[in-house]
Amino acid sequence: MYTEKVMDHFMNPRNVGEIENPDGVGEVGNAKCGDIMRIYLDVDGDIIKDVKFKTFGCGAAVATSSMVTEMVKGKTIEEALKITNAAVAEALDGLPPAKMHCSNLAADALHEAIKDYHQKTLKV
Amino acid sequence: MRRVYLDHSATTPVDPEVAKLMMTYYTEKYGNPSSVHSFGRDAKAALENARESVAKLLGAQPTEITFTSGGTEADNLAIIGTAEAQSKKGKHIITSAVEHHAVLETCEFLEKNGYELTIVPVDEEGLIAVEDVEKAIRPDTILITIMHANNEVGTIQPIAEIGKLARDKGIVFHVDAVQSFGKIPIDVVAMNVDLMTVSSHKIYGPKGVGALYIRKGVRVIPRIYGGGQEKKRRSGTENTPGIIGFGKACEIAAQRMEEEAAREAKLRDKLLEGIMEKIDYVKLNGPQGEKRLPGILNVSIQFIEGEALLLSLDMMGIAASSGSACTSGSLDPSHVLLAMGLTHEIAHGSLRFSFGRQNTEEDVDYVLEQLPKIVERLRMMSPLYDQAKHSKCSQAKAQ
Amino acid sequence: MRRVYLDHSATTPVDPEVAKLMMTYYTEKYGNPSSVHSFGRDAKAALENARESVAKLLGAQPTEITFTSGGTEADNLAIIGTAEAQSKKGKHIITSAVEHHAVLETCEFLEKNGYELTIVPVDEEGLIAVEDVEKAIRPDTILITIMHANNEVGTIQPIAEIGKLARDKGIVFHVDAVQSFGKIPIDVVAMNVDLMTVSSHKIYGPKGVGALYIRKGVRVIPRIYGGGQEKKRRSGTENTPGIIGFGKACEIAAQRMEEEAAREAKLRDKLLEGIMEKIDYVKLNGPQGEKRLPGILNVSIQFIEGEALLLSLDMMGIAASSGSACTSGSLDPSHVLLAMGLTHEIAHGSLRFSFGRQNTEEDVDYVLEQLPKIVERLRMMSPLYDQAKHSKCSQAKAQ
Ligand SMILES: Cc1ncc(COP(=O)(O)O)c(C=O)c1O
Ligand SMILES: Cc1ncc(COP(=O)(O)O)c(C=O)c1O
Ligand code: FES
Ligand code: FES
Repeated sequence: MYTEKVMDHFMNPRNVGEIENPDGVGEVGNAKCGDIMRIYLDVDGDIIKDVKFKTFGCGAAVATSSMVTEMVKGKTIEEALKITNAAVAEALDGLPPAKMHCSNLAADALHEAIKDYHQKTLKV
Repeated sequence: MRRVYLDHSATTPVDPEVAKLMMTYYTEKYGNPSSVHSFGRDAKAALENARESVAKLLGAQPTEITFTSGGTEADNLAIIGTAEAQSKKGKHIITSAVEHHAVLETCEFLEKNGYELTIVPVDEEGLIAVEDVEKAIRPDTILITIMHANNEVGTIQPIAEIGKLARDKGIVFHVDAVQSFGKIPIDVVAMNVDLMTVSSHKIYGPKGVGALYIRKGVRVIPRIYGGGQEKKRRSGTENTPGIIGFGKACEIAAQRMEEEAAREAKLRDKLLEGIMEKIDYVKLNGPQGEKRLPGILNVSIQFIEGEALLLSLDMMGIAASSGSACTSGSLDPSHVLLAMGLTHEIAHGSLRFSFGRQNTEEDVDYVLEQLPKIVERLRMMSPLYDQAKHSKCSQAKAQ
Repeated sequence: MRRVYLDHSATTPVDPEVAKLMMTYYTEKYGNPSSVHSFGRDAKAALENARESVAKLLGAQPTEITFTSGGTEADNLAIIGTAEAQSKKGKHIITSAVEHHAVLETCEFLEKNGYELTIVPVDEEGLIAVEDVEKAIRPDTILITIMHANNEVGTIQPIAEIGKLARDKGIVFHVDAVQSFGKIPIDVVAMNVDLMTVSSHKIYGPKGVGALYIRKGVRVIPRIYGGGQEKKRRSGTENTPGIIGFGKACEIAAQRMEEEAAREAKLRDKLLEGIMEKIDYVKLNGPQGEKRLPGILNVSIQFIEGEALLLSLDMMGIAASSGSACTSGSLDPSHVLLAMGLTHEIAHGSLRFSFGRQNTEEDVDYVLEQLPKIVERLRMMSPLYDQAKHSKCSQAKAQ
């Protein structure tokens, strides 16, 4: 059902946890299956220095969360914004058709976190 | 790695004795039971023998048994077949909120085709109230279809009472007994049942075989036309090896039922106690004690999602199942758990362990060793667990 | 006593390799393909593998294959499922006089429910004329259902031509290929087929398994509702061991088809020649040469009745079948033989020998040794034979 990469990211997820006083937090709930994902960003200049996640969801949701954090770490905000759902799924060597919406969860949470970061920085 | 199969409500392995018997009918006694020659006659005799074994375990007569390709087909035959036979009398059907999809989807198909449906609710243990069924009855009610035992939580329904009600009012009563058949005693006569669905692969028989008990005199319009097999009730070359295997599985189940039920109930209780002791935020789904099947345990492990649990258990060789939406490919978690009043989140974290003949105390010990570690790991990742812990702490502080 | 099974058109033994593979899935890899855990995934992978094997032997895509409980169910799904899907467009269905009961009875069921039926005739060899099908087409024709090869006489119909006709007119075309599948080449694309029925137990796979090819884009209303298996086209826990066995049987058939067809055709011709030589008043039913299946021989042995022949052959260990009314339990002899213009008497004395992989030249020799003795004995009892002999004598004298 799942690729080896999905199972690897599910069993050994990267960047699980929280960041104290994050520069940006994004939380999305998946209307479809009622799951929740939260992403924390630590931004330095324009670079995402650290990123953490917490997810309540299926194997694909955990794996996509883990993958998305790995993909954005060290990237600029601009680069991170370009990450699409499809790119996350692809990086995991694909997801079962019924699970494609889980990859939306991860990319959406990231984009929410960046939005939050922009709002916070604007206020400063 | 140890492999522990705890998903017997989904399907069971075929009993070795059953498999051996089937082999003979696949490769040696392979005749078509409709054939005149000895190959055909041998197959026919064994087929009728199997019919007797199935009938016996139901308290029925062999002529009242129609073989089908499984529980799902039997449910469809019972429900659509009755609806079509009785459509002149009325078009109202009563069922419950916790039926298997084979019943619910079939009822909904009829609803789309001009029939009316009343779905009676269940309480928080998954139990149907006889009064609710009574209240739902209308002059144009033609069928009541209620399951014997639920496949997700194991709740056993008051079938005999509902049956009495139906019989008194002259309404056809169908019971999906796929989960209870061969596990707890059944007597179609004492239970006032008109139609009863059973399936082979839940009782160590082969997949792709089931049967519908059709009480003598009850009319059901066939769904499959052709050579007129099964007294024209279900055409198609009989799956003789499968049916013969099913018959054998019934014989074995009859012998072992009582002892095995007690044994599985003990394993189940041990697992439940262990889980309650080792893991916090756990909820038992379904009733305790007599009103449930011996072999099914359903718990909700809060703040984590069922598929993630299943995958992690699977990595440790443990096979279980879940009512989470994420495992079903549908949008909602288990309709059974929702009908019992669980929230989406709690239903999501449900786990079903269903026991079978090969399970041992060691299996339970192994699960109790692995599961807490898995739960801990997944809860670490869960945004919900944090919140709960924090609110708990603050509650504690507030006291 | 020697046992010679010559009834492979009724059913075949399961190939030992197929049986062995199935055993693994009955007792070890017994998971439910819908389950998330490894038991389930193993079953699912093997199931999809089998789907590929079936598709390949049809020239189809795996996604176009829906597994059923057999040929009969597949025929029902194709015919009723199309009728219901197309009922807004029209209610006229075309079929032939020599279809299997699984098609004819299903069409007649629809006829009783408001559909109209045109049954095209066959010639004395059992062959349908494409022009007759063309003439039968009306603006409200929604389905043409014609078999590929006949199960009683082996006649192969001009499927590709009829398919072209149907495709040009936008009419759904269903083909019952239960007898030809795995025996002679099939290509659903080249044959312009929309729906095709196949069955496992005719090609050394297990009973209780079949499939319907549903061309991409063709809509068929399901007949069995439930868990949504088979892309919602056919619910019910999949008969995985059976389906996997079917897949294996397809692989083996693909390998052996060409050689086996030639071998069986030779045995068949040897038997026919021997019968013609040793027994008088015999009539071959069906065409000679290319237009028939390699493995089927149907002859009418005049002045005697089929069941009596079968029983006598059976006493000598030979298993065959007959189109006699006495064997079918119905009042009329084979509708196929009658449609080919045979009189009731001659149809009564029909015998079908159908060859299979285990048959040898020695089997044929044995039949040729036993059959003439049996025929002689039965004719001694027959009042009709006397008359015929006398009239022959008087004819001879008259000359
Ligand atoms: C309660 C219940 N009804 C019906 C079915 C369907 O039976 P089958 O799997 O034989 O199609 C099942 C099992 O899947 C079941 O648990
Ligand atoms: C031409 C034909 N169609 C349909 C069937 C029915 O298939 P099954 O026996 O798998 O139900 C048969 C065999 O009995 C057949 O020969
Ligand atoms: S989170 Fe529910 S399917 Fe992935
Ligand atoms: S003569 Fe007895 S059934 Fe035909």
